[in-house]
Amino acid sequence: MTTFLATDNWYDLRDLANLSREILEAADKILPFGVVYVLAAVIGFVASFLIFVLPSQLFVGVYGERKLIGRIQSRYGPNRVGPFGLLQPIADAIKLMQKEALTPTRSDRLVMYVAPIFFVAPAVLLFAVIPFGPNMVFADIPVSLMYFLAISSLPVLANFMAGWSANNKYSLFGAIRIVAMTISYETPLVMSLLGAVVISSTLSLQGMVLWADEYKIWLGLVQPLALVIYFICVSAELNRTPTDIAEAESEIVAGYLTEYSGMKWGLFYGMDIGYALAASAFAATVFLGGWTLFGLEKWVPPWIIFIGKTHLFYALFIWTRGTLPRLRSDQLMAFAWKFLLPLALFNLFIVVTERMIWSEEGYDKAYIYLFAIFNILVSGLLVFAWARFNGYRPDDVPTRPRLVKEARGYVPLGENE
Amino acid sequence: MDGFGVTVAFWILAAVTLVAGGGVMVSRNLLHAVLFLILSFIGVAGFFVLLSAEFIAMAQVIIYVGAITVLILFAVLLTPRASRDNSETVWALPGMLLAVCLAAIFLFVVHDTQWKTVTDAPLLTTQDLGHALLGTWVLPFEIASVLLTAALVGAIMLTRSAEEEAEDALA
Amino acid sequence: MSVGIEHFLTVGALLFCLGLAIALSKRNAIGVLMGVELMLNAVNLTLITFSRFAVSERPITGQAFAVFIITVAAAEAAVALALAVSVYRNRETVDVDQLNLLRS
Amino acid sequence: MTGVIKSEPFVINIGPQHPSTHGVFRIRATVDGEKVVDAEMVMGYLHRSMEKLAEERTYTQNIPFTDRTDYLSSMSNNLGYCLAAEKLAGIEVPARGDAIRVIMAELQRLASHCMAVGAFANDTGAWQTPVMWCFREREKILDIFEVTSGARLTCNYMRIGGVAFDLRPAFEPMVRKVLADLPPFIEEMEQLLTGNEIFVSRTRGIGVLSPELATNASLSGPMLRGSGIAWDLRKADPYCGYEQYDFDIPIGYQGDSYDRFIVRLEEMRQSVKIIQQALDGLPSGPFRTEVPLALRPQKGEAYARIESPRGELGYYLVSDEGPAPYRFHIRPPSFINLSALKEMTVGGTVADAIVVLGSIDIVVGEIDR
Repeated sequence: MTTFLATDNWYDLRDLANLSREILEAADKILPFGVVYVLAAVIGFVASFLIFVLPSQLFVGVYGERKLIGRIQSRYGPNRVGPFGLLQPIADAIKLMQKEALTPTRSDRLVMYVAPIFFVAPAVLLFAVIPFGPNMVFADIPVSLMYFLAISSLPVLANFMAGWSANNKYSLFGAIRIVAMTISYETPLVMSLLGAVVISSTLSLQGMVLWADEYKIWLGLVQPLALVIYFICVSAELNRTPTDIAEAESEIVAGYLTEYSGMKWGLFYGMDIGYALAASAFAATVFLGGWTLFGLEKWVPPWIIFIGKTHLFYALFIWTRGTLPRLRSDQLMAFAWKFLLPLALFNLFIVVTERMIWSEEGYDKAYIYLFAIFNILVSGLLVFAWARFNGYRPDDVPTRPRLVKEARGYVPLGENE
Repeated sequence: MDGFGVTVAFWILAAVTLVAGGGVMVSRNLLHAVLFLILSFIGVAGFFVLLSAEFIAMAQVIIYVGAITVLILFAVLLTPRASRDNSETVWALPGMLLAVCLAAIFLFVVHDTQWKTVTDAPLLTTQDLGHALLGTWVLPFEIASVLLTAALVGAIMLTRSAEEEAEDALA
Repeated sequence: MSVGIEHFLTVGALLFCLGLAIALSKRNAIGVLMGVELMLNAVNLTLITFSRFAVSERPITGQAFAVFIITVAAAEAAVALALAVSVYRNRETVDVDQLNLLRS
Repeated sequence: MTGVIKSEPFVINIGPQHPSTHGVFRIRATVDGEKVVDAEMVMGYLHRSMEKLAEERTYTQNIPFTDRTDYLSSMSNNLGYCLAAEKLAGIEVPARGDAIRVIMAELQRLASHCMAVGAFANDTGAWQTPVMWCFREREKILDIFEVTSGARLTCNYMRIGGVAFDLRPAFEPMVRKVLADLPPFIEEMEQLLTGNEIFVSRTRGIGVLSPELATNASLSGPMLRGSGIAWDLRKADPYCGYEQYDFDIPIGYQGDSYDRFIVRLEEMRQSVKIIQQALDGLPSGPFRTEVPLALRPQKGEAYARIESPRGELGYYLVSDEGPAPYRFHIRPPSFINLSALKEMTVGGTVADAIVVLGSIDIVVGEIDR
């Protein structure tokens, strides 16, 4: 699999998996049977958390998000704790731990305590299938894409438990909204990913990265529409603005998190970022070529390329959060069913047709570039046409009010001003 | 299937699945029952992984945990608070007796039969499953898709209110 | 220690009977549905077990059958829940004992 | 999911502690699913009995109270009260005083509309960005107030007979800078919000207020103009010499939240125009008529009204020849505008109710006095 890798030495920084392999092989000789699996799991999780998840959560998810949104909002963002405010996330965490974890009197205590745990566990599991580098994938199972989808459908239940158990009307609102939204957005999400699966003919994330490496093109370019739909759907499932109706601050206070405080809330907050990072990592793997960068991965450690891409995709979430207003819940549902799902189906038809043509032509590499150009053009056209078909008429909306010189009472529409 | 890991995994999964199934039976609150049901589904998915059917396991989690239980939760929320208890009818005792008898029969059959089994897991990939579904079983596959569509339409028709139908009749 | 086909089948059988007991005894229509779902799961587990252990030319058939069962279960759940909601709308109850309109 | 089942409606309390009620205001909304079927306003959490307190203080001492009614437009409130007192005592204001008052009132309108537009965008869910941009611009105006009156929010700048101090030398360049900065900023806000499909779909057709209802509920300000009624006290009943400035009344199309929003943005443009004209033609001379501190107007009553950023702001004073007003009454525009809330929210969703409330642009200090 890794023919181009320069060395297999444990000190090769380009592939940190060598190191863990050396450790495990050495451990296998002395330790009793079975323990080495546990050790491998521990090493995998600890390494992926220490290298990627925790630093990313703290310094991209918390600090970076606040700083970037601060700049978008023409203010400084955190700049008090530590150099450039870099220690702000740690100060936040300390503050959260000191806070009292309140539980409302008539709440369902057990469910309320279990919900954060049930929320955190899938986030940890998600990173098991993300390929950080050529060998650096903890569980290289053949259906890792489906694994990712399956695990990422679990946190909604935790959200529901949190919202329902708190015995608060706002929480219940949030719970109902998130359940409805997840049902709606799972469908176009899977449909859009199906396009990527069809063109790369694999369900394995590592296989998709290798496909991108082989054809020297990102799947996001071949499947631009799928990338956009994935981004929208995933931001809906992650409750990121503009689709954060489940914890819409200005409407239902904090949605399902209204009654949570202290570290119980902190777990939800931290793992929200964890899920967003996992979704970004998934998008970077499927659509942006994972740890490859057109040959650069021979010189730069691939995991650095991968983390860079992930954070770049994560910045998109921050950007939309700082720019867009929130949709109403019924509009959001209508958007999923009337807009995203048909577009995803169109996209699927196109990509299946392309796949047929491609197989007729003996899988010629040049065709992929042709498909990419065609798909980019057609996607733009399709989005615009479908929007028009659904009644999108931006020119009909007046941007300026009518102007009247005299105070003369009611001026009917169309009357000369 | 030998090996320490597999054995431990089996007993843990069996405990989780059956205890959660029992939880569905005994919990008074319907929503707690749903949460136990989720746990049971996850346990069954674990069994599928253990039986080297990854695709089915993932499909199980996506469809059962991600979709069906969410639907059930929705149905529970749509019915009022008063009808959220999970109590038994007068048929509880006969039903349980029947279940116990059936369990006895099943267990007898399972343990009394000399199963002809393979020792190693057959090499089944997701690709094989795809070929089977779209090759050998293509007709049932299509019928299943028609069934899904019919269910979709039927579910929508069932839950429409009289006002909505009146609105559509006018339009 | 080893686990064989009997272990899996036992779990499947017990789960099925548990589901049956739930489906037969619950008052709430949604509770009944949950029992049915458990039974279907048990059947799936049994199918996959046979697909893994049984001596067969095409062991994949078990998995294919499981896919169909999952599909049917999804359709069944959607329709059953729609029925429950619809029944509740018309009768203001989801208690299966009180749905006795056909009783003379 | 409404209409699917016979769900029992339940009551949610939006407020008094809620991120979107702009203070301590409460809506008891009866909701059926997400749909609001009834809305009841509960107010009085910020009641400070200003009208009664004012009867114990002299006319000049009452000016700081007016700062604290509508704390987002203290200059306008000062102006309304001073106009009423002047009308009661028959005091003429010198031309320079009038021009300064116009500039201040219009600057206050800009600051207040900045806040209104930003908070409205926040209510639609634009996470803090528009409101922060608006704060940036409002900050410059508050700096001008600080230079002129010494205070940023509760200016207490107007006096009976004129204004408290003359303008500082730094005043004019600062105002010119604000006037140069604002039009591009308004353009920017338009690009961010009016050109945004999500924002338009959230606000257009939401909280529609028919012209009849708007008139019958005696609404005023951008609420009334959003419904297509050309009514502006600066044109209809000019005070402070507004008749000499050239400006237009912006009116909306169908009276929804979106129309109220674009009317506010256009009013900011018109305000810039008025300030420009007033600043160019700023007369010299005295800025205040000398008035005795313990003013004792002759027996009688007076009602003066101005176009505050939120609508018709009226002050009603009755004198019994004492040093304090016998009766002091405020007609707060927010309070009257709020009376149409129920008609606008019932039938919409909870999210719509928040948007409608944001589009009314309430200030609780003014509602409860």
